[in-house]
Amino acid sequence: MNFDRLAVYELFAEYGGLLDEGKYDAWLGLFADECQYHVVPRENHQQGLPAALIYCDSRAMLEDRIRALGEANKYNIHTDRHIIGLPRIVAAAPGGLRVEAPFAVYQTDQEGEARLFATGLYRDQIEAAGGRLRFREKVILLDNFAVPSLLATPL
Amino acid sequence: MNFDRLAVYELFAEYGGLLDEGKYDAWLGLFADECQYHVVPRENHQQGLPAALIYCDSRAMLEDRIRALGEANKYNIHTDRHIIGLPRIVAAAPGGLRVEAPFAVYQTDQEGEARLFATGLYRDQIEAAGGRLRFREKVILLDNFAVPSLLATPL
Amino acid sequence: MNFDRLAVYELFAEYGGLLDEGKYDAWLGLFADECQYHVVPRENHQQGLPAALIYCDSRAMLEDRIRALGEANKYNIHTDRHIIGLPRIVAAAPGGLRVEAPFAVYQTDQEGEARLFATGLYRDQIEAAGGRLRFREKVILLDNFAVPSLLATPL
Amino acid sequence: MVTAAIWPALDYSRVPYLLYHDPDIYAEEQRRIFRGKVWSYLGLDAEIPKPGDFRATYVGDTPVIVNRDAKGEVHAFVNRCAHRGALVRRELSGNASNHICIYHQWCYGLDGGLTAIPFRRGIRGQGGMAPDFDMSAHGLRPLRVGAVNGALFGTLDPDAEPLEDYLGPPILAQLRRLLDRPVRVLGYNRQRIRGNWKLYAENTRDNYHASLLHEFLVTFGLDRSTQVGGVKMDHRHRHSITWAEADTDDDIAQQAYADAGVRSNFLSLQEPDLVTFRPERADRLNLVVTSVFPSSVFVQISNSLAIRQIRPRGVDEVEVFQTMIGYADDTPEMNLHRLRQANLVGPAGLVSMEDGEAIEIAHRASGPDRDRTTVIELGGGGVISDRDYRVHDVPLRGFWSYYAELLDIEPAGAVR
Amino acid sequence: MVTAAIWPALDYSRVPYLLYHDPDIYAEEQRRIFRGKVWSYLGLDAEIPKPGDFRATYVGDTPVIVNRDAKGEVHAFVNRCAHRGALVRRELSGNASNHICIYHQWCYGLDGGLTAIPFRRGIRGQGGMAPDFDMSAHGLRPLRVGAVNGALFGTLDPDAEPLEDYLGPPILAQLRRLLDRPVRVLGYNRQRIRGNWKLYAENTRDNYHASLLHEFLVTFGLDRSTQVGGVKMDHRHRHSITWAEADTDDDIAQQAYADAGVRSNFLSLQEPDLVTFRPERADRLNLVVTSVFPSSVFVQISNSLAIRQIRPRGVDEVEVFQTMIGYADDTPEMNLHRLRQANLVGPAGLVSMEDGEAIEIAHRASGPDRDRTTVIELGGGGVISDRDYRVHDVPLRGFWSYYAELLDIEPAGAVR
Amino acid sequence: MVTAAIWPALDYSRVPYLLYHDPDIYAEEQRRIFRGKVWSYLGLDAEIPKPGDFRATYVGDTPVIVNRDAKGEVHAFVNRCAHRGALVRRELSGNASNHICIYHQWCYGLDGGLTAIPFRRGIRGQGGMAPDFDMSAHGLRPLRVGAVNGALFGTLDPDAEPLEDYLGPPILAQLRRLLDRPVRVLGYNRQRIRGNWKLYAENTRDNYHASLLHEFLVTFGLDRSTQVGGVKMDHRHRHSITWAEADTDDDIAQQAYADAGVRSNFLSLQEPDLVTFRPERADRLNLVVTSVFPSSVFVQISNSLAIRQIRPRGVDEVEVFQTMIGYADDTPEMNLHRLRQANLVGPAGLVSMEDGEAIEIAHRASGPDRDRTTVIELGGGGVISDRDYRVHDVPLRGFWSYYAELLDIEPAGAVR
Ligand code: FES
Ligand code: FES
Ligand code: FES
Ligand SMILES: [Fe+3]
Ligand SMILES: [Fe+3]
Ligand SMILES: [Fe+3]
Repeated sequence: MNFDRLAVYELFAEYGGLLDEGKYDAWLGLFADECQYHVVPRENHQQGLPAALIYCDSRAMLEDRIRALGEANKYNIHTDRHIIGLPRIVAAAPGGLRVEAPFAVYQTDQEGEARLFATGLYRDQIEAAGGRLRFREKVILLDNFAVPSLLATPL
Repeated sequence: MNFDRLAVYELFAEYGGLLDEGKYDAWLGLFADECQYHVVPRENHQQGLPAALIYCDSRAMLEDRIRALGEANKYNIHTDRHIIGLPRIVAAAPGGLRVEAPFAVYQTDQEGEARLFATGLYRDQIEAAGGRLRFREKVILLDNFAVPSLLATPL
Repeated sequence: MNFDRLAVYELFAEYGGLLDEGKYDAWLGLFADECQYHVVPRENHQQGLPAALIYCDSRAMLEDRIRALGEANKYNIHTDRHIIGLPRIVAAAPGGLRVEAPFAVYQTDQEGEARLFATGLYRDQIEAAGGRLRFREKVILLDNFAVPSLLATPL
Repeated sequence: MVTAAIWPALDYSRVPYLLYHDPDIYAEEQRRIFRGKVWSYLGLDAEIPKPGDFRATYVGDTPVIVNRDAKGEVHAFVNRCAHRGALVRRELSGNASNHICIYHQWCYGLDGGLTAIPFRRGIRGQGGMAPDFDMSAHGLRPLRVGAVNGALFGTLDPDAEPLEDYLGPPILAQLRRLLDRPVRVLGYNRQRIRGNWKLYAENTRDNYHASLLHEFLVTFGLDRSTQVGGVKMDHRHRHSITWAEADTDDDIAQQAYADAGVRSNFLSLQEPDLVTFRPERADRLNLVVTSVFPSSVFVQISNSLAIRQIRPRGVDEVEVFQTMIGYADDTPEMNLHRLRQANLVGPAGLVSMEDGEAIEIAHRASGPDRDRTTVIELGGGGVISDRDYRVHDVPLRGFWSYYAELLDIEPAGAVR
Repeated sequence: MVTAAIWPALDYSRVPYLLYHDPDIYAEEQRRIFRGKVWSYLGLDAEIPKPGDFRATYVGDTPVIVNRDAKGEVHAFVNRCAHRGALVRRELSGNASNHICIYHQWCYGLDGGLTAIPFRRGIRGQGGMAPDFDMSAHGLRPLRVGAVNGALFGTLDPDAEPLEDYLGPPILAQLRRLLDRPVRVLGYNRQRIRGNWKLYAENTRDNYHASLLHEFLVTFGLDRSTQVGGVKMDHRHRHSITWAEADTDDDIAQQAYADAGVRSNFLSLQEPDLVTFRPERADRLNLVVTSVFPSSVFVQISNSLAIRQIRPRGVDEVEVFQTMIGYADDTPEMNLHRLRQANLVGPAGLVSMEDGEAIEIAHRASGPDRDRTTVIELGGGGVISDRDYRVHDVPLRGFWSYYAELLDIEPAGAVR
Repeated sequence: MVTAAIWPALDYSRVPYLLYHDPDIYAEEQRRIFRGKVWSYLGLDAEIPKPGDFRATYVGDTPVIVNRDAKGEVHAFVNRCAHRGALVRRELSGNASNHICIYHQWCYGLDGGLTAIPFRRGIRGQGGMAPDFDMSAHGLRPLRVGAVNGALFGTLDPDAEPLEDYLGPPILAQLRRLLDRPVRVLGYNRQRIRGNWKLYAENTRDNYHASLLHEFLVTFGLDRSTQVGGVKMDHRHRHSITWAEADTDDDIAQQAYADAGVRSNFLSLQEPDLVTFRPERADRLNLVVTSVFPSSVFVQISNSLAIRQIRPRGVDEVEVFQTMIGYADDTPEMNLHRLRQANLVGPAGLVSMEDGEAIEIAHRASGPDRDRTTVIELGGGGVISDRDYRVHDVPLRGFWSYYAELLDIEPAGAVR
């Protein structure tokens, strides 16, 4: 287990680090070829409602969104900073893990003012293939679903 | 030591995860049969004053409080989110560890607005028994002792 | 690698813990004899400008600052709390590591009110010597470079 | 206090920035508009199907409860205890047979009436309320409730005109079109924008900004100003319907955008489903935004259906609360299609995230000098009327004309 | 500005929500009440036992220092430098022989007098203060200080009536009872509630809410409205004492609560010490809450003893600062007992946490329409008087009657 | 509104705390001072060397763009779209051939003129702006720009006196001295202080506080009030130059501080470079702080060179925006020396961090009673004039005298 756990830690450290550097293509590399990425307001999760803020049920949709972000969308110019708590391995299945990790994301505007932007829980499926770990599914439970300003760059 | 440290990390990950899910009974399972749980305002700690915000010098009192929370008390409806920093093993005695970990807790209200609720330091005694780690004593040094709104769910 | 990574984790845990306790001399002990410590506003970093908020290109300057803090400077009375995310080992060279870790620092005033004080990224050079790890260079990229109130105690 | 003298132009083509930034004006708006004779969207029948079902909502910044009583009738009332003003119902939604305030446990029925006061007669015959205390005079402040095809509206003014008159034929027709079969709620999303609520109300009426601000629309060929479309209003011009028809401009689109110097390099998506319009009706409408004064918006963008409440949160912040809906009889495929197209709207919406930014930068930059004004004359100034083209912002003047009327600051000789 | 016309009822049984939300009224309160002729609790002799001991506190929102001089005398003064207004003493507590402002190091004695100005005569005979500068006219603004059994009070009004007259016999008697032997400070706790300070002042006077809001009291059999108890006030009804006696209602308690439809299924604790009352005096009083106008509260709940300062922090927030005390001669067992029963009070208190929530939801829901009012008539309206039963809120009207007097907004023909 | 009656002393030696805390006064200051006839520092030529280079800055709290056009000319204008008030340029700096607002893509030239409106003529001849819409009347609000040796200033008042007259000979001389050769920008730092902007403006003019508040200066022998130094002002006394010469007091320093009872135990640093002054000119000046009314400050402390903008952020907060500079021809050694001495200034500055604290505690403690005043009479009261000694705060009275003039609240018989 030790190796696994440290590899999981490293995976989350990379996940946050790459996002905060804006290296979205490298970040996409942390996802499996077949993957899902959803940002779900806790409000909907609690009421059993399916709608999400971001709903990507294929890698294609996730890549489309990243592309749109670069090619078409305009949003507040900012810096993200992810603080991810210790991941918790909820279940270990052959070839995969169910892992949860709490997170807080801060955004700093162009004039250097920071604010808490998001808190929540990553609920992930991680697959081990070719000696490395990648996200097969990432469901982001967003605690503060009254989104401050807008949600552009990935959580 | 490696195993120990990773087991300690896992213990804290579970501690925060269970609280944030509101699984208080499972959370009680992380404490030893003989345990203490205290939330101490830094103000009192610094002045050497004994009064605490929550003072449970037995497992019975801790269980009483959890029960009261469910049966009798009313408080702001909210979601907790614990972000716990890397635990630091301060001392290792046979059958036990002294561990410290910094934490930040965010609360999100029903309408999805988050705020920083608490920051502080866990100062814990952890005992290893039957191959697993449990808290024998948890002293929570509360930095922001001017408690926002009220303190109901455990830190 | 495992040992390294856990030792790195422990180093950062100590780094934050010692600062939050105000044990600045012990904290200095985490730096190599030849070391650098810089706090750089992200604004300057992005524009390729050299000026820093704190610029210590020698251990002597770092010690001078810590001494001045105790002997000469006056600043807001407060408590620091560092929450440091999982460190990410960016490169491993013989006898040294390049490590990055995101951080958030909260400050609590004397009346127990907390606020987010700083977020950013540690970009460090760590050397392994005599069986222990120490910082040879620590560059602190400050996201919220519009510094709240003032910056006295080290980040 | 603000007066009619504030308007530099009689046709509401100039709006002084003061109106977006003055706290006293905000208080007046809450009193004269939101707590006045307007009708506000409260929720859907489908959200409270069973007796005892309730949901918390807002009218302006006033907290309101909507619920269904035992007889199946819908009631709405202000969520403030008649005793000492506490929020009576703290949960956002649920099912209950009455509403009990936690402070002293005064109990209210599903019609908002006060039904019980603990120890009303005291103990041992001592204390409690005076015998002549009139329970019936201390219920929760009621709203009048009306509905259009299951969309619930409420007003705090007992003398407000009937809902159907308030909405008028064109709006009614559009709501009935959108809600022509039983709906299913897919979920909610919320966005807190640091700007005055009226900047958002204008945005939803602003036909001009869509394809210019939301580049995604043009970049990925979802919607263009060159499509056949326009705006329809009620006779008071307080409400507005922005509409457009699919695939009606392939001839001229690219040229027009090129002329305007606006980038329109139609990229394509790996997953085209995101922008594929699946007609659900005889008409070709693929974009319909129905704005009901002051703060309700009904939206169809392709197959993404939503209802928005504009919730003012003080003069400097607004929450956009959006309910995503589909139809009860949607096939699993259509349901998935809607969940995917939900990516288009909301705080993370590929064709809506820009609004949050636009409103925040407008609020910020307009704050400092408040005697300066906006310019609203796309489609020309003068008399306010429907248009069958898309490059205009006429409905904004309609909004302001009715706003001025309710705040009693209409300039003499106003052109409407 | 607010006027006497604001009161809809002459007996203060209706309070307009405006009074909890208007910033100008807040400023008036600070000026006419807190910086006026009232006496405010400042701290305990036991907190500054030695010469040079000081503590920072507040009177309303004005920062104040209390200290003991070399002669052992206690002084209090506003913590604002006479030079350019900086906080002179930044630490919350400590021991010092004088107070030096960091900005320009002006130095003040323990009596608040200005004792030294650096470079007062300049350097090389150039600069510094004018020779005729009157040091004695530039001390720290002093408070008059009074004490009751070691509880220190202060007022900023030199013409305020004497402390003992201000408190009156019943309050004096209770303070002397609570402080009948040397106290030991066990610690402090603080709670920041997002509500107006007066909502908290009312809460401490509200006999009616206790067993209804704080279910723990009833659930675990600690306190019930059915016990023998009541309220006592000073002759101006500005202060109030809520009292109750232990074990005086076993006969009727359950029945009464059942009738009132209030749950009272007495659960039991694994650690009964938390709710076990250990009598410390001849009387059977197990609950005494003494509220001194405007913002001081002395509390005995079972064996948990505390003193609270209500600290306004603007119109929308209040801090409750609580000092937990025991007696110098407490046995180790009693000391442990008090530390355990401290679980009952404060921000995490099992019988107090609800107050924070009740006040916040009252502040939130009452904000929007401010012309509406509360209802205060448990125990009936009309003349304000002591009661020997518990189901009433009479002392709230006492609070408002004196509040109106100090703000000079008493209605003609007010019933008090 | 505030009137001349507010001044208790005719020589501005007493300032009522109200002026630091009243939001209406803040609004007046923005209108009458910052958007009035003063000149504000905008930036440096060296920051926008190439055509198309732009930077975002502020005049008071009004967002402003400074850029260089194709002809190399510098223009400045308010960063607020003439259409509906959005921030036109969102980036802080960059290079562009025009400025396009994201909301509806209105396009402005580098001179601030409106150059293009998308779909101005509509589509298919429908919609767009009325034909008679005057583009030239809807540019970005321009500032007049002036410069002193590459330091750019701007004013929003077309009738403001010329920059050189505004500054006056002594200030001009100092700016020309500081900027006597091409500068290189080393970087920026920002500090958000929870205090009114005028507390900072006073601080930079306060000769008295330096060696008393900033103990580092004395402890490590960097600067002392005993050095030869003083203050010079323009003829209106609105600006001020605080100056001191190095190593001119070794004789008396220690004694004087000992007499004043101020600690001056000269410690030494392991890295003396931090406090080593390397003369760069014939003069011996090692400290020059030039404060230009209302909010620009040019600073030389040893070899650390900086320019500060005081940016008000509402009545209760100020940002100090500081540009660290060196000279284009600095040797690598001198460059390193400046980077090291940058440790002295800014939010973490060893001789400046205290200012943030001093201002915050002054703002906090002065808030509660606003009818009380500061005392400004170091160096005596009466007529305002230059001084050739350091223990005084005369320039503060100069600041207030011009402040009163611009706010039109000068007392009759004011002494200036
Ligand atoms: S406030 Fe609702 S019952 Fe008293
Ligand atoms: S402000 Fe206190 S000494 Fe100047
Ligand atoms: S607001 Fe700038 S283009 Fe419309
Ligand atoms: Fe839009
Ligand atoms: Fe209570
Ligand atoms: Fe200074």
